[in-house]
Amino acid sequence: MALFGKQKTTGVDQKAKEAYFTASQGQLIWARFSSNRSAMIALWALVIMVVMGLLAPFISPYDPTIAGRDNQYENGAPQLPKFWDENGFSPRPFIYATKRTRSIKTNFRWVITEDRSERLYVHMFVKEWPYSFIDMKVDLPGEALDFHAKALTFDTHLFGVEGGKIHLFGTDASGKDIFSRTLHAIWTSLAVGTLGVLISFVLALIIGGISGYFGGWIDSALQMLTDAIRTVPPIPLFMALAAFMPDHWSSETRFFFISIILGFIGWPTLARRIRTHLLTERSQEYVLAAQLCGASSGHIIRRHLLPSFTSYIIVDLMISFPYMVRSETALSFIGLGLKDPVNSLGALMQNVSQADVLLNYQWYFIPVIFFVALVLAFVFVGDGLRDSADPYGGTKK
Amino acid sequence: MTEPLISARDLTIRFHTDEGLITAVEKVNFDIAPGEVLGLVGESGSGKSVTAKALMQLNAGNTVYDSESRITLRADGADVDVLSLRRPKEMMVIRGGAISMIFQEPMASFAPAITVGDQMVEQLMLHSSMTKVQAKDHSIHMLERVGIPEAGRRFDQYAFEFSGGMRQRAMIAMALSTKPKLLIADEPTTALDVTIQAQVIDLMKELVDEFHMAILFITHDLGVIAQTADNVAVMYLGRVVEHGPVRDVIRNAAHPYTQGLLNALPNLENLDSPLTPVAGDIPSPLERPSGCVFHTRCPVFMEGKCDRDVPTMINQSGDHAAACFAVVNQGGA
Amino acid sequence: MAHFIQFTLTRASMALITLLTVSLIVFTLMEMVPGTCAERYLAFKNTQGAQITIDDIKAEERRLGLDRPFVVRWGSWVGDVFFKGEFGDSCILRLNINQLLADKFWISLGICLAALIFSYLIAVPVGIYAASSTSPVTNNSLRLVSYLGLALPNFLLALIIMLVSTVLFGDSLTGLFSKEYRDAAWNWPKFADFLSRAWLPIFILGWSATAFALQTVRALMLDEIGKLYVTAASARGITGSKLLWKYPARHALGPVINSLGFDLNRIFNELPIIALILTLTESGALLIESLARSNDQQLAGAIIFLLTASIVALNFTTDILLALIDPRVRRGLMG
Amino acid sequence: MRRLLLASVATLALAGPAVANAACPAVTVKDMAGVKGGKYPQQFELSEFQSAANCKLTFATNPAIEKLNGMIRGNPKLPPLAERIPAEPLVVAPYDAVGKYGGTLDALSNATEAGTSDFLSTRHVNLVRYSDDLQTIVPNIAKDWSWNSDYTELTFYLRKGHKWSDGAPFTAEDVKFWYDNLALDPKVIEKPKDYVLVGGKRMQVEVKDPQTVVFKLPSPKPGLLAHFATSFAQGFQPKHFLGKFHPDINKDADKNAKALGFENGYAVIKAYFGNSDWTDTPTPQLNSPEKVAKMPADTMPTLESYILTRDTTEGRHFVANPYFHMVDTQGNQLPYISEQDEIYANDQQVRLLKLVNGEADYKTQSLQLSDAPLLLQNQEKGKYTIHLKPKIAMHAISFNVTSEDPEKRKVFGDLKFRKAMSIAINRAELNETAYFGEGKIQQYLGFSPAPAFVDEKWKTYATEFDAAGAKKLLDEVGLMDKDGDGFRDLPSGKPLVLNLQFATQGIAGQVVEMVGQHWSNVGIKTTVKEVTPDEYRSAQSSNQLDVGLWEKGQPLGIVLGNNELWVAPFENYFGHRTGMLWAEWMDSKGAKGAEPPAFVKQLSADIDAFQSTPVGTPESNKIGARLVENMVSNLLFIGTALTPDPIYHRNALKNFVEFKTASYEYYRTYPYRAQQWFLDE
Repeated sequence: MALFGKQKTTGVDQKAKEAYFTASQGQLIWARFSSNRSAMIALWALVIMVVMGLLAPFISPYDPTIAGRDNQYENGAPQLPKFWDENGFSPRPFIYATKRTRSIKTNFRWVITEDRSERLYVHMFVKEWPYSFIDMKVDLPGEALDFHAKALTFDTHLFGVEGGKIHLFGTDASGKDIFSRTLHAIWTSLAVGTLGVLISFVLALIIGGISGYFGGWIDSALQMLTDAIRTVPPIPLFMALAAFMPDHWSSETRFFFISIILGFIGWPTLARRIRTHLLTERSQEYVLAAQLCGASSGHIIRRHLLPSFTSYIIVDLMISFPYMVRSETALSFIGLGLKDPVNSLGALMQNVSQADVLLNYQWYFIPVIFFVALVLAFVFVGDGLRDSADPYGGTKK
Repeated sequence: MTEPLISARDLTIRFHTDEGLITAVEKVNFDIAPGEVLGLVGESGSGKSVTAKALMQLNAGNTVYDSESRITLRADGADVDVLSLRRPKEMMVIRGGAISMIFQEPMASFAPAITVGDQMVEQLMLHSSMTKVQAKDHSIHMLERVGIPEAGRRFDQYAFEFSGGMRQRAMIAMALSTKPKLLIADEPTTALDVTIQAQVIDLMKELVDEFHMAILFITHDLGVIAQTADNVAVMYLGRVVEHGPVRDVIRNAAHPYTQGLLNALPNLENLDSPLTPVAGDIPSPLERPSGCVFHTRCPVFMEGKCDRDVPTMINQSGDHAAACFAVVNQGGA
Repeated sequence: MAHFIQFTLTRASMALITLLTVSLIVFTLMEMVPGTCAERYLAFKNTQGAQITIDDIKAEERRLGLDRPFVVRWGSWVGDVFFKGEFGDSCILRLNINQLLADKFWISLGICLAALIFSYLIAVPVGIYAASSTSPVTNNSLRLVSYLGLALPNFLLALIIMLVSTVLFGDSLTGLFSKEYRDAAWNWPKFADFLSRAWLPIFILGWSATAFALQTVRALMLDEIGKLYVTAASARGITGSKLLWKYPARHALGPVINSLGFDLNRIFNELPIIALILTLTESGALLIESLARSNDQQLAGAIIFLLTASIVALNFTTDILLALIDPRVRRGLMG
Repeated sequence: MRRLLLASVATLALAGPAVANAACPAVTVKDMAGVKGGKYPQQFELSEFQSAANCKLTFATNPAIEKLNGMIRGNPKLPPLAERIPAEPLVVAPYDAVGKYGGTLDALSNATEAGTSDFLSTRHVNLVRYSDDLQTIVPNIAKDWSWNSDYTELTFYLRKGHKWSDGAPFTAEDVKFWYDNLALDPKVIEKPKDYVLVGGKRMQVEVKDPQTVVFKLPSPKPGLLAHFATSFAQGFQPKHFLGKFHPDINKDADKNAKALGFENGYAVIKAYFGNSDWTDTPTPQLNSPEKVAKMPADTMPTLESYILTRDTTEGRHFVANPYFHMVDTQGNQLPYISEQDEIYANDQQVRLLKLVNGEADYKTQSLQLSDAPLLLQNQEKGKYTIHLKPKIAMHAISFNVTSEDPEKRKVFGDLKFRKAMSIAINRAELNETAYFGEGKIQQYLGFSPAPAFVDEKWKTYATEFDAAGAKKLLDEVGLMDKDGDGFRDLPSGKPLVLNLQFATQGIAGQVVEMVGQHWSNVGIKTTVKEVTPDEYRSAQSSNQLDVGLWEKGQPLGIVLGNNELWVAPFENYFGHRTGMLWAEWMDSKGAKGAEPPAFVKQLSADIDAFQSTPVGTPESNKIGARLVENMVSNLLFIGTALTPDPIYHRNALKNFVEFKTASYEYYRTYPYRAQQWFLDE
């Protein structure tokens, strides 16, 4: 349908029609998308961050948990490797060894001084803490679902320094490496978001679809439900559900659970929109036509109605993603979501919200930059997609 | 012959797209005299709608008209260079003033949440000095004129409360209410079922006589043309390959493409049946054939000629002309 | 017209039922929160010294009637709320909730509505412009700004603004009133004083809400502008802002209005966090307070219920409005 | 601005008295001006002072006192100063200088009844108090006291002409009223608190004459005096006021109550007095706003240095008590500072910012060592000073020795396990990272600071870091890694996961995180989870906690009057408890719960004995040593280190002496006499 609209009215050469017939909608969307600069930049940013998250354990030099703390460099500033200093040039980047002192005079803060005479050289592919790419542990109540898969265990890391530790983004109060934490956090937050979005999307499609297509009392009933759920603000909902989480749950399981909850909270908005849209669409001729041709309801919803606002769903999904991540951070902030020692962007941002950090340890903010980038990336990719999938995208260049 | 109401000269239209600059219409020429019905025929994708829209500058923002393209409208004795119009005010002439347009999907061309009457009145007040009341009366009159029962009540209804045929009638009523000199009908009947089609076509015929106005009738259906048009222009891949009085063109079509279309004419019992056009596929807009655009599908394709040179219009008889080298040969024989 | 009245009535009754369902959900939530009112109540009665055994808590539960079956307690709660408008006493503060909330809730609602209006004041024009404009630069920059509202977690924003002003002006911008007006009765100076501080939460909440609103408006506009009737309209000579506002804009409005109530909910959902940071003494802060810290079920329940009630009310209104501006929806709803 | 203005008014006013009192020297703690100290340090009885300084003290009052009295709703017009202060006022020596009147003390609390005690203590009074050496008990409301030989009779002598804040005379009847009609009336306080009982039995309160009241104890309890010196519970309440509504005092009580719109007299008493002895419970302004207008006063009369005039959910406001019983050595009636204003901010970060801005005059509660750097850093900018003073309580860890899970109960109950966990903790590292190296590593002793009778060896018992030793012990306990995941499992093979639930109010997250890590290092799997104090407490109350993580520790002075640290579950609802089922067993005389081991019974026997033995005697020391030995050697509570906490005061706040401790136990500022603080902008 959307596609048809395109040939009818865009300026695209009528002859292009054939191309459109031969090309899949996917290709078309991509063709448009790739020519939208802001969206492409966003997409690249996104890809890079996803990869960073994916390879987090490999890229991050140290264990992001307390186990990997650097007890000689707490609240330490970021260390940038350099190639030369007054003592000359070195092909291999290096940082300096540090000394530190603390007393009441320094307000109990470690005062860290670089020992410029002693260089620590950066090495690639060093052996450090072991990690597994697949380390899935689920222990829900009841033994049935419990399982623990562990595979692809390595202990090689992208880089490190000899005779010391390097902290590109500095360290926090317990000496945890913020760089490593950030990478892992990105992954956690991405995962939470994705899970949440998927769940809410499926729910929304089913419920919104049925409600909007059949209308009448089915609609009223379902509306009652969605409305009721939507009118309850998620925070208390979360609060209560969070209370269900048994103590012994591993942080992985807990996070899994939280993303599910996020999903369940997220669906109604989308569902209601779909429904409204269907209510208007279903009164259109072509639906009647299809019905007369004896097409099944499901078929009509799938083939005729949903496509009529694919772009709408796309943008909704893309919008809801950052909202998932965002609710996660918000909840973590008020202490209901994930928190230390779990590494989620939310948990990291919680640390930022301290007067002391704002005044003295600004590098705690680095994860925030990533968060902002992540959200913006998603929103712009989302808009880009909707423009591309949109019949009129063509005229907006 | 009388002075043409509107005439297109060397009309060439291209579009900026993600796939690059695409040529939609190339060196198209035609005239429409007042009261004349010109049929513009061609498969979907032949560029007929784009051509028509050009007359009202309705093509989207990424459209480029070649510098030598000219569209001249003779409204009230004065010549208007349509393509040079820029400011909305000036456009009024070609948009709803001297020219009106009706579209393929009557449903979609009414704003869903505004009553039909409201939209008619709005247009009238825009293009005439009528008061709201006059505009309303006139609109209702027009609705009656196109044969809509209880026009008074219908006036306050929404498009979705009309039946398919009634919508198209209403559309026509709205288009004609401003007494345009030229009515562009873009496949006005394809969306309708057989009986309605007939009625609508008859209605339009009547109106042409009554209002003495010209129609640019766009369709892929030579059958419909046969019933309605005085002259016809056959388009293929953005070029007019043959034009002339309907009779001549249909009786002895010169261009192989036209012939192909005629052979594919649907039987009159079922005007809805899909066209089974000339063998082969229309090439992608990206690889526009060199020479004669039709040569890739032409039964009488001549290696080394048709794919090199662009054939010019060659007069057959009277106003009947076709652009094909083969035609020359026949004529020669 | 009769149609319309009937439709209004159906919606009204639906709203009521929704409200009832909500009250059940809310009440259940309050039940799920760990610990019971009895424990908190005891905790405060024995502010120091005496030890509390599990038996004491049991006894207190009996006293508060917490041992009655769930449905019964819900029933009595709902009964009081619906018929008496009485929310009972707060577990922790041991104060009458109606009294405690008093104008606090209205302040919160006011702030949220203000934020909502703020967000659409920006989102609608910008969204429509963004949808119809052809200049990618203005388009992108406009969007970037409004999306920043979404990307900067608003609690962080609040904290930073607060800190900056603390460092630069020595005023932490916190609180709803300055000291002298804190306990004064409402009057113009107090209101002015209130505004001089309330702008911050309104701005922060509004900004982050804008992003969402903008995306909705923009998406809808693009969908509508695409429709044939717009081309048809311009073919009739309708141009410029008239074309934009009367045709696509008006039709895009439907879903926007439709979701107002829930935008409000989204905003309110973020209010508590802001309130917490800016120490706004309104119901949002109380909500977090009672949920995350003191687990004051009674109080939290009351606030959530009030909030949901106002959202249901808004939804009801928007539904009517929607039906008014979009006949198709009306027909769809009337069946 | 407002403060400045008032201050200047005050200086003008001071000119008067300064001349009039030229007779008496301005004795201060810093400079006694040749006057030798009296019976008790830093304060005199009037006669005592006048003879010591041989001068006649003439009295002066706050020039704004009429205005202030006007702010107290329902308070009658003020009689002349002579009729307001007792015939026998308490003469106190200011620390540095005779102050000047005026100003408002700005305070910062979390919320009503939350984080308020440090401010509450600045106006608190009781029969006696600890002097700032935290050793000597000195008179306050009571002029003096005396014990009988066997500590079964405690007599208090009150001040002639002492008046409540509404001008009504304060007499021995008010003490008896508090004990008989409030503390022991189940309709007011459901269950009598431990401190009003002696060995579980009630006392008798006898009124000898209006200025003499005797507590008759069923058995010796020397600690009773210490209780009155440290407890928030004031041993007197206004009978003339509350009595009107108490059915046992006034048969028209309920009638009076109904007239005010209450269902009965007790309801009115609840509205004014609350359900406990806690002294800043919501007043009628908050708890019955619709009725308050008709009630005789917004709050009940008090003997404290300030009286409440406004109570909202945003904050409270107080004005000086025109009838307060203290004067300085120049005869100026205390307190110097005219008003107090308290605002609530529940977010720690916000409070910190406000303090950095110098928006409060004094704060110590809920300031933690981890806040010290920020506070210290901004001292000059914020014009305030930070003192770091040792806390009494230390971060302590306990295991649920009566866990619902029998296997865990067995493991946790095993002393070897507890010892292993104690030596598995690297306290040095903890100190370096979490305590800025400011902590003093020590085992949990029960007494804090450690009295002389504590054997040195216990102070460091099982505190040295020894991972190997810990592993060895754990092996002996039978905790082995059965499933090869690198962590030890229960003997049955079930995995053992210690879920460390903590609330930042009780212990610092960083500490928990590190302890958890240390334990993982010896093969005990841990997960860390922050919860709200309420979640923590209800989990604890329902015996669901595996590991207790909260502060713990009390000074000798408190232990003498309060046994809770030594009797299962070893503290109250708000404290750090373990052995819930033992407690149940002992409460129910063995009917319910689980029977505790011998040493627990021994502890509770000893604490009763200890409390009934005069402190300092060899007998008492012997019992004390035994208490410590039993407590420490069984490691029911694992200590970490004694750490300091910050104390904040604005530099403009004068006569502010450095506290000895940063802790609640001696009731915050009570020993340091906040009445003689004054503001010098």
